[in-house]
Amino acid sequence: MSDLVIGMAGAGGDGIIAAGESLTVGATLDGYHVIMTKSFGSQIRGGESSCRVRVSATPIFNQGGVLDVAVALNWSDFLKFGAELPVGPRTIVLYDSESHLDPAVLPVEGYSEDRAFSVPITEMARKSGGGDRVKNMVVVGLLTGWLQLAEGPTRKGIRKRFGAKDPAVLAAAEKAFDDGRAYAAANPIAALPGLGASGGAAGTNMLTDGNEMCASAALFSGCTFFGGYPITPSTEIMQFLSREIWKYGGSLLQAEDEIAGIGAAVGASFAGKKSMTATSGPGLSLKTEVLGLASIAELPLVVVNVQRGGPSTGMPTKTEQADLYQSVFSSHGDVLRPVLAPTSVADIFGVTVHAFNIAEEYQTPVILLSDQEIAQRKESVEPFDLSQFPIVSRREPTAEELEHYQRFRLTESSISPISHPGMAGGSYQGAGIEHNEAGSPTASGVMHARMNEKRFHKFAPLYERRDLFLIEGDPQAPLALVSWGSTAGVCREALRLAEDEGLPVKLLVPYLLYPVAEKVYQEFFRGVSAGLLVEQSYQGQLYRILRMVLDLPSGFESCAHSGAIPFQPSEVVDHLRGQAEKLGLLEPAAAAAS
Amino acid sequence: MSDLVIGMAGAGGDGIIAAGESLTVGATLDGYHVIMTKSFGSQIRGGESSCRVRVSATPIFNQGGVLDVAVALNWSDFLKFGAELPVGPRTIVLYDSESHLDPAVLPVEGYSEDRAFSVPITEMARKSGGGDRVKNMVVVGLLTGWLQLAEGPTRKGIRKRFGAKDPAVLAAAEKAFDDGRAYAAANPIAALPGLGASGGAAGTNMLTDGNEMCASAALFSGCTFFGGYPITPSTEIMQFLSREIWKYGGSLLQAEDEIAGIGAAVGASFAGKKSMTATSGPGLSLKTEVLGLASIAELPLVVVNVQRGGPSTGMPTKTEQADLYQSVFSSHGDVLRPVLAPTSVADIFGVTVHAFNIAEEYQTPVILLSDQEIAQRKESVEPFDLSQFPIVSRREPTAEELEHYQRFRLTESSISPISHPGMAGGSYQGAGIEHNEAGSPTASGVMHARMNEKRFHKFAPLYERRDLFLIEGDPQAPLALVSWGSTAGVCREALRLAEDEGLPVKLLVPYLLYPVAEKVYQEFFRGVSAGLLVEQSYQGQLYRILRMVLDLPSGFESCAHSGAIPFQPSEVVDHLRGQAEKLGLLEPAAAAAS
Amino acid sequence: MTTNASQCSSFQINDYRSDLKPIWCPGCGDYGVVTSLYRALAHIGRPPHEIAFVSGIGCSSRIPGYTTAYGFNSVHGRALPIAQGIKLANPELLVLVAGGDGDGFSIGGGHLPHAVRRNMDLTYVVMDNQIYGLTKGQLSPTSHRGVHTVTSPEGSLEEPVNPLLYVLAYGANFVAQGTPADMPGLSAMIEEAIRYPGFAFVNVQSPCVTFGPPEQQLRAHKEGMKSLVSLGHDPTNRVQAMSMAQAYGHELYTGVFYRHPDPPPSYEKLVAERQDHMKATAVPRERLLDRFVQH
Amino acid sequence: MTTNASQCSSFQINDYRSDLKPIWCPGCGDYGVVTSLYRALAHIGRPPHEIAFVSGIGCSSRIPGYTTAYGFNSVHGRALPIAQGIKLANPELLVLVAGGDGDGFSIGGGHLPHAVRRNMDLTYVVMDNQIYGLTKGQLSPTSHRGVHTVTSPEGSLEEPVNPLLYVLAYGANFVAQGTPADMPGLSAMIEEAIRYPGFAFVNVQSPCVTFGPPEQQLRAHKEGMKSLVSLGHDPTNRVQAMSMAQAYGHELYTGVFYRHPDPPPSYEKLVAERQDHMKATAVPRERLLDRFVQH
Ligand SMILES: Cc1ncc(C[n+]2csc(CCOP(=O)(O)OP(=O)(O)O)c2C)c(N)n1
Ligand SMILES: Cc1ncc(C[n+]2csc(CCOP(=O)(O)OP(=O)(O)O)c2C)c(N)n1
Ligand code: SF4
Ligand code: SF4
Ligand SMILES: [Mg+2]
Ligand SMILES: [Mg+2]
Repeated sequence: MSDLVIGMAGAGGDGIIAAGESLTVGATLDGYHVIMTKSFGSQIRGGESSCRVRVSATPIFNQGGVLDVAVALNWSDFLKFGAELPVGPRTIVLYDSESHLDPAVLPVEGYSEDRAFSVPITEMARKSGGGDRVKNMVVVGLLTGWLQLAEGPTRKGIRKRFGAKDPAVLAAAEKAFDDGRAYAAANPIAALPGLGASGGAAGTNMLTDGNEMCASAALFSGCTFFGGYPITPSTEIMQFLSREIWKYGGSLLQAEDEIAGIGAAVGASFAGKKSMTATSGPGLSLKTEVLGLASIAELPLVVVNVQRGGPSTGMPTKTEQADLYQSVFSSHGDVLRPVLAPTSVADIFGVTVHAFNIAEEYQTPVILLSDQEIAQRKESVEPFDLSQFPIVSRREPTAEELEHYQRFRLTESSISPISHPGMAGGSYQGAGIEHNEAGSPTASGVMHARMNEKRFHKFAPLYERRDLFLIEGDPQAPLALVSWGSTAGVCREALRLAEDEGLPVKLLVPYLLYPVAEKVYQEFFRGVSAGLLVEQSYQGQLYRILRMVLDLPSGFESCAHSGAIPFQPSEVVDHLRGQAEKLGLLEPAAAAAS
Repeated sequence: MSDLVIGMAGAGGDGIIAAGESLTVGATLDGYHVIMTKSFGSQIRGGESSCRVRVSATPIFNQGGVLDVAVALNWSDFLKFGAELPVGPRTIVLYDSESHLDPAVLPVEGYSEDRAFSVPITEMARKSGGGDRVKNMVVVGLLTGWLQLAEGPTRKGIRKRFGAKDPAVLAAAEKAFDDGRAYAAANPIAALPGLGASGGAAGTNMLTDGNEMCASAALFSGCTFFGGYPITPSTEIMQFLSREIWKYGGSLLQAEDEIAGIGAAVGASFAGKKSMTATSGPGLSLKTEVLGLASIAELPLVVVNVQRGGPSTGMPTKTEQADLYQSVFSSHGDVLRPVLAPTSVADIFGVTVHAFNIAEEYQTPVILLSDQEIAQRKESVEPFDLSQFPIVSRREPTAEELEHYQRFRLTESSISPISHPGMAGGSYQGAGIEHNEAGSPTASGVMHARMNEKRFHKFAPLYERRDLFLIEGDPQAPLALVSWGSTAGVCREALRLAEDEGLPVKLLVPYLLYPVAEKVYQEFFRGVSAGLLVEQSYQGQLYRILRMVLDLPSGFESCAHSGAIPFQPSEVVDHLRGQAEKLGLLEPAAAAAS
Repeated sequence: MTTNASQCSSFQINDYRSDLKPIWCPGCGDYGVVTSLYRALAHIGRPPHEIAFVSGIGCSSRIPGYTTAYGFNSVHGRALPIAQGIKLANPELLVLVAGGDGDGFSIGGGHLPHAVRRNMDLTYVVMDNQIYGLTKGQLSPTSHRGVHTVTSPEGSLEEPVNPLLYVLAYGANFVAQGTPADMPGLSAMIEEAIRYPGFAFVNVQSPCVTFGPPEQQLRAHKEGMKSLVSLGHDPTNRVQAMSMAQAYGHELYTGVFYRHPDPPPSYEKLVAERQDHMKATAVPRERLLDRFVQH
Repeated sequence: MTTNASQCSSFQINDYRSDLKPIWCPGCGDYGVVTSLYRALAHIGRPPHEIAFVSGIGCSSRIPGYTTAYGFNSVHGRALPIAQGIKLANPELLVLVAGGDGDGFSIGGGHLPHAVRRNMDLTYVVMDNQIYGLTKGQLSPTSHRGVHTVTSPEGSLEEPVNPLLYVLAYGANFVAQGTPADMPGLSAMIEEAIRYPGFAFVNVQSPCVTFGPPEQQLRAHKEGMKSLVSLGHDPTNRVQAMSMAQAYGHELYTGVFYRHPDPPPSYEKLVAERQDHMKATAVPRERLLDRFVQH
């Protein structure tokens, strides 16, 4: 076994998150690919908590599905997480002997009795001298033991975590860890054969989440202003920048609301700086009017929207992909506003840099549509070369152009050189009012038509940006998958599974969601007769948007459901197999594979 | 000639609007069909102004195109209105002799010298004793004279207008009017043969604009709360209600901003009252978040959006149809929010009543998408029977249902009986947070999926509402027109023109824009091979929305352009003719027509 | 359907307490606020279904759900506009509004002056903990200058909002401050605010035990609070009230800062007069369009 | 690129006047405001391109277009947040903000306390005409109680906003009021406000001749205005200033209500210190991700 999903749950104070993090850090240090997600009950603090840690020797792109190993510190808390910690007949179920339950009568559905083990977790913790507080370290010891993870890195992880505290605390934690390992060694579980070597270089991978990666990319892109207002699950972007941006000569304003946040960001852009705001659905709704202002005033701006469950306040801590309509179509009047989406902690860096570059190049607000899953999961990321990302800055007027400067001059590219306060000769009136080339208000329908045309036409080169798409699989395959955001990670794995079973599939992942680069899709769909657009929204929003401008292959269907519960690769493959059967694709494909 | 468009322009103080209004009132009193639109320069007051008055013996649905009669009190002001006062070779051009210009050298393009007449307007005004202030009444006299409109009704209109003022002013106005008529009688213009009898009953028609009609319909529907914030071109709705709503036990709040306006309206609806807000694009953008709240809290609400030119502040006094995307798709998360659009001052009454009924029936915000043209033009409307409009109120829980009341009970129709504060047994928690049937917060993905389903499924009956569509023309026609809002009026006339020249065309006008009632369109498009969706937005927004769910006939195209400059029926017919030619439809169709 | 407020109520505290378990952290000041509110309501004795209780978003804004009133846990910052709509739609209702310092003074701060100057008979209770609780500890508009939070790791650079002074400047006719460190005082104050005809504002220093500043915890309140009565403050003097309010953030004064001794008529009363006076001129519904006929 | 303010300027009024013809009605008070502003700027002598001038929407908000500064006629109510973004992005700029009473105290009223308490070096000029001019005569937040407008045909039921008192309560360090009825006074006041380091607020009673109330016209101003100096007002006393400000709407007091004699450092100064102090700890761009590596 080289790919395992571990899920654990416990009460507030059980430190289940700390256990997951220690394991995650250890596995990362050891060169494994790791993805960790957390989930909490509704209590603000002290309620039940859980985490999922997926560890693999090969690259992974999503949090995985049914648990391989389930750890229940107590059953009532474990069960509260329902579909987030799914147990199946092959799941190894480990639970604290304190529950005094027989493996035959566990209160969870669908498990196998012969794979359920009562483990004296609390007892060991108490014996170790650290008391109930170190139950979590016992768990870490047990797991590293049974999974045959190297001891060193995890211990290092524990020391990192507890080193700063009271030495007695650290000692107790290490003791509990050792006792857990010893127990695992003494009580091997045949069904749990260990993870096998990571194959990765130890001590070189990064470990972080999407929000911090995004904020880092903003700094890398030269962003020197952030204006925003806290909102889950985007706040860590602001929090990261509030520690860092000053160092780069930048500044940050925690504004009184989202409107002021984007207002200040627009102001900073008007003043010539690269500028950003970040929010989630409710905040994006509030920013709508000023977004429209940035479009007509042609000001560069990056707006990060970390999607959560909607509508309205919805489900702040759950992921969903249902803000695409809002991102593309909100704000009144005719507006084209590019929308980009990352698919993982690894690629959000590059996508964020693209967002800044596009904003600057086309003098436009750009929406970076992240989601809670990407934003808040911890993911191990292999180091990459930052110099692969060129940095683009807005085109300023030359001295010559400043001579008879017109801010909104109608040029061939429809992009007009942009000045900023402080630049002699470049004074102009920015406005939300329709204007002529000089920026003066107009009520002329003819000028309005011309300016609308300019504001759309300037994006023409964006439709040719093939680098904003990821294509995988056999280019000739008649089955197609399209997916975006965190769900794209599910489809990347589904593609591998499908290929393994001989299904002729290929995959398109757009980082550029809007405008729809028709040619890229047309080429991709050439020869495709069926397939799926997989996304986490009730309406299947990207599917509908593609239909607006593309004639999709007749068998290409929307595969969409509401958020919070992630898609599983196997689910996608099942659908594909069904389509392949209907089309009579199955035999020859299977033959080809054999 | 039984259908004439008159356009006039003058400086501030010339009273050109008063002239247009006197003519409009007179023609309406006399039983003609009349549409009057106004346009102003950028000065807040005292700048140039213009109006267009279309008078016809047969029903009309739009403001018309190239002027039949142009009146220029001075040329510099006339020319400022450019495309809004288009002059062609058949236009009778009347201008004040004060300009001392020879008819051969008028500063306007495309007119015919033999149809241009210098008229001593100022001279007559001064002679009449009223001075320059009554130039406008001279114009009214001239026009009623040349058009052979009955004298009585227009005089009545003048008396209505000036009766309340100083008697000397009225006397001067009447004298100027008489002098104008006398001049016309003495100097007949052969090319201007008079309008012919109205055919309509005199003294029975209404004359009003879309905003007042809409506000009246709100009162008729039982609306007792309005919360809003002034914005052009919607403010007259609030102004009308601020005079009237109290009489019906209702109340109105001019809020501090649009968010508070819709917030108060949502509160009133929560309290059990029929409630409304009205705005234009920038305001709609601000209301986005609370709109989403109303959707998830399932509260009835009518939101009028009177479209103007966008994006952002755009062109506040010009019409456009580019807020459709915003109306349909704004607010984050998965939301279905019905959108209705009137096409005229006449039908906005019924469409507003439908909006209230749908809001109440489905416990949902509804957007009534009016536009500046409909909202602010004066239109004569034949009286109609108000009893044809049934009034629907929200379904409240019965005594039995109150026993174990659950606000969001999952019923077969997905509509749950709704209580309100004051109702014993009906207490619940309204919220923007995702909730269970009782209204308590949930973070369960399963419950979220179920509630999303409920919030979409409840609209099922709406897809069957054929009464929310207007279909005209030959049901078997292979050419199709679809149009909405004020542009639909253009297409209704285009249909008649096309039929007259033997083109096989039919027309579909949706009052219900969203959700897309697929079956209605599918039936309509049966046998259609080409056609046009005509709308005033750069992107052709309804066309794209239809594509999301419908496979349109391959030759059915978007015919769209930016706002401010209205479509002309002839333009639409030209396009249709082109399509018919391509399809080889022209000969047989012409044959059939002969 | 309406029961008038009476001194001798037939309702008990439990009639106002819902079954929902609060999501609040153990020890959160908001428990004290909701308990004080139950008591105040039990004294007043309006049946729960005649109460509409509106809030925004935040830990504190969960409070309506813990009562048996009709609750509306709306969106962040919009409780006051929604409450005004409810009150105008049905003036018979007892309308309560509550939320946090962020909800009320930051994102919702633009609605406050207008709610105050309209003077509808609403009671607005803010649970002011000088922090954003629900989103886990960001700077709030009432956080002290210099404070270190997750969004001000280098220290805040701004002067805090002074809610008491602001609301007094807006012309509020009832302004008080309490703390759960003095539960009898707090519930009496909330009761008085509810009974006060017109807009009444109660700022509660409600500690956030998880993210709040140390000087802002119950123990510190117990030690430091000073009742305005004990200081000889005259609550009929708005200028003196403003001067006492200047101490916000430095001293914890509890009690009534200002109470207009002669409450002016509320907005909804004026509206009712207008409706009464105009109703005779209403055209019947079926003749609503007659006014447009030209004759 | 920056020229420091100096007593002896090499710029003339016409250097600040643009070619655009104002859309204002003949006689509108805003003409006086823009003229006073030209004068103030000419005295101060910053080159026009070093000035950023932000406004919202309204008749008054057209003002940046009539100057040669970089102007931003943004959206209704959002001038202050935009201006703050500009100032933080480039503290060298002279940043002016202007708009109407509706723009600033109604839809934009939620931004005002926060702009004040942050205390950036901005000058905010409101053209307060007690009416919505651009939209043709609706009730404004500063309209008198009882006033009849197109949206209050039966008379307004609300107490007006008191901008002077509010801004003083928010802690503004420079607060003044002027009128175009006293042009020299107005331009001196605007000049002083611009020179004042930190947030400065000037409320101008700028008559709307077309829709404004009769008591709010130049003639009435000329007759009724009283200078604060003549009344012996001490502009270093905030409490006295608040008490004088109570007369807003009844008396037209002109001049400086409050001027903090010892201006505290502006926000952008504190930011600059922080940047200076932290820049040494910046990781080079190409090593930004090193922090995430586990070793
Ligand atoms: C429009 C919007 N912006 C931001 C948020 C995120 N948010 C939720 S509660 C909150 C602030 C909470 O602070 P406060 O109002 O003081 O309440 P507390 O939790 O401290 O009681 C924020 C920023 C949101 N839900 N909606
Ligand atoms: C979001 C938004 N709401 C409303 C409007 C309409 N509007 C434009 S200006 C204005 C008020 C004007 O009053 P004020 O700010 O006092 O400026 P004045 O015209 O009196 O100078 C309004 C309501 C708008 N443009 N945008
Ligand atoms: S985080 Fe703070 S405010 Fe929120 S429940 Fe916990 S203690 Fe109370
Ligand atoms: S309407 Fe009033 S504020 Fe606007 S320009 Fe005219 S006088 Fe000035
Ligand atoms: Mg708080
Ligand atoms: Mg004004």
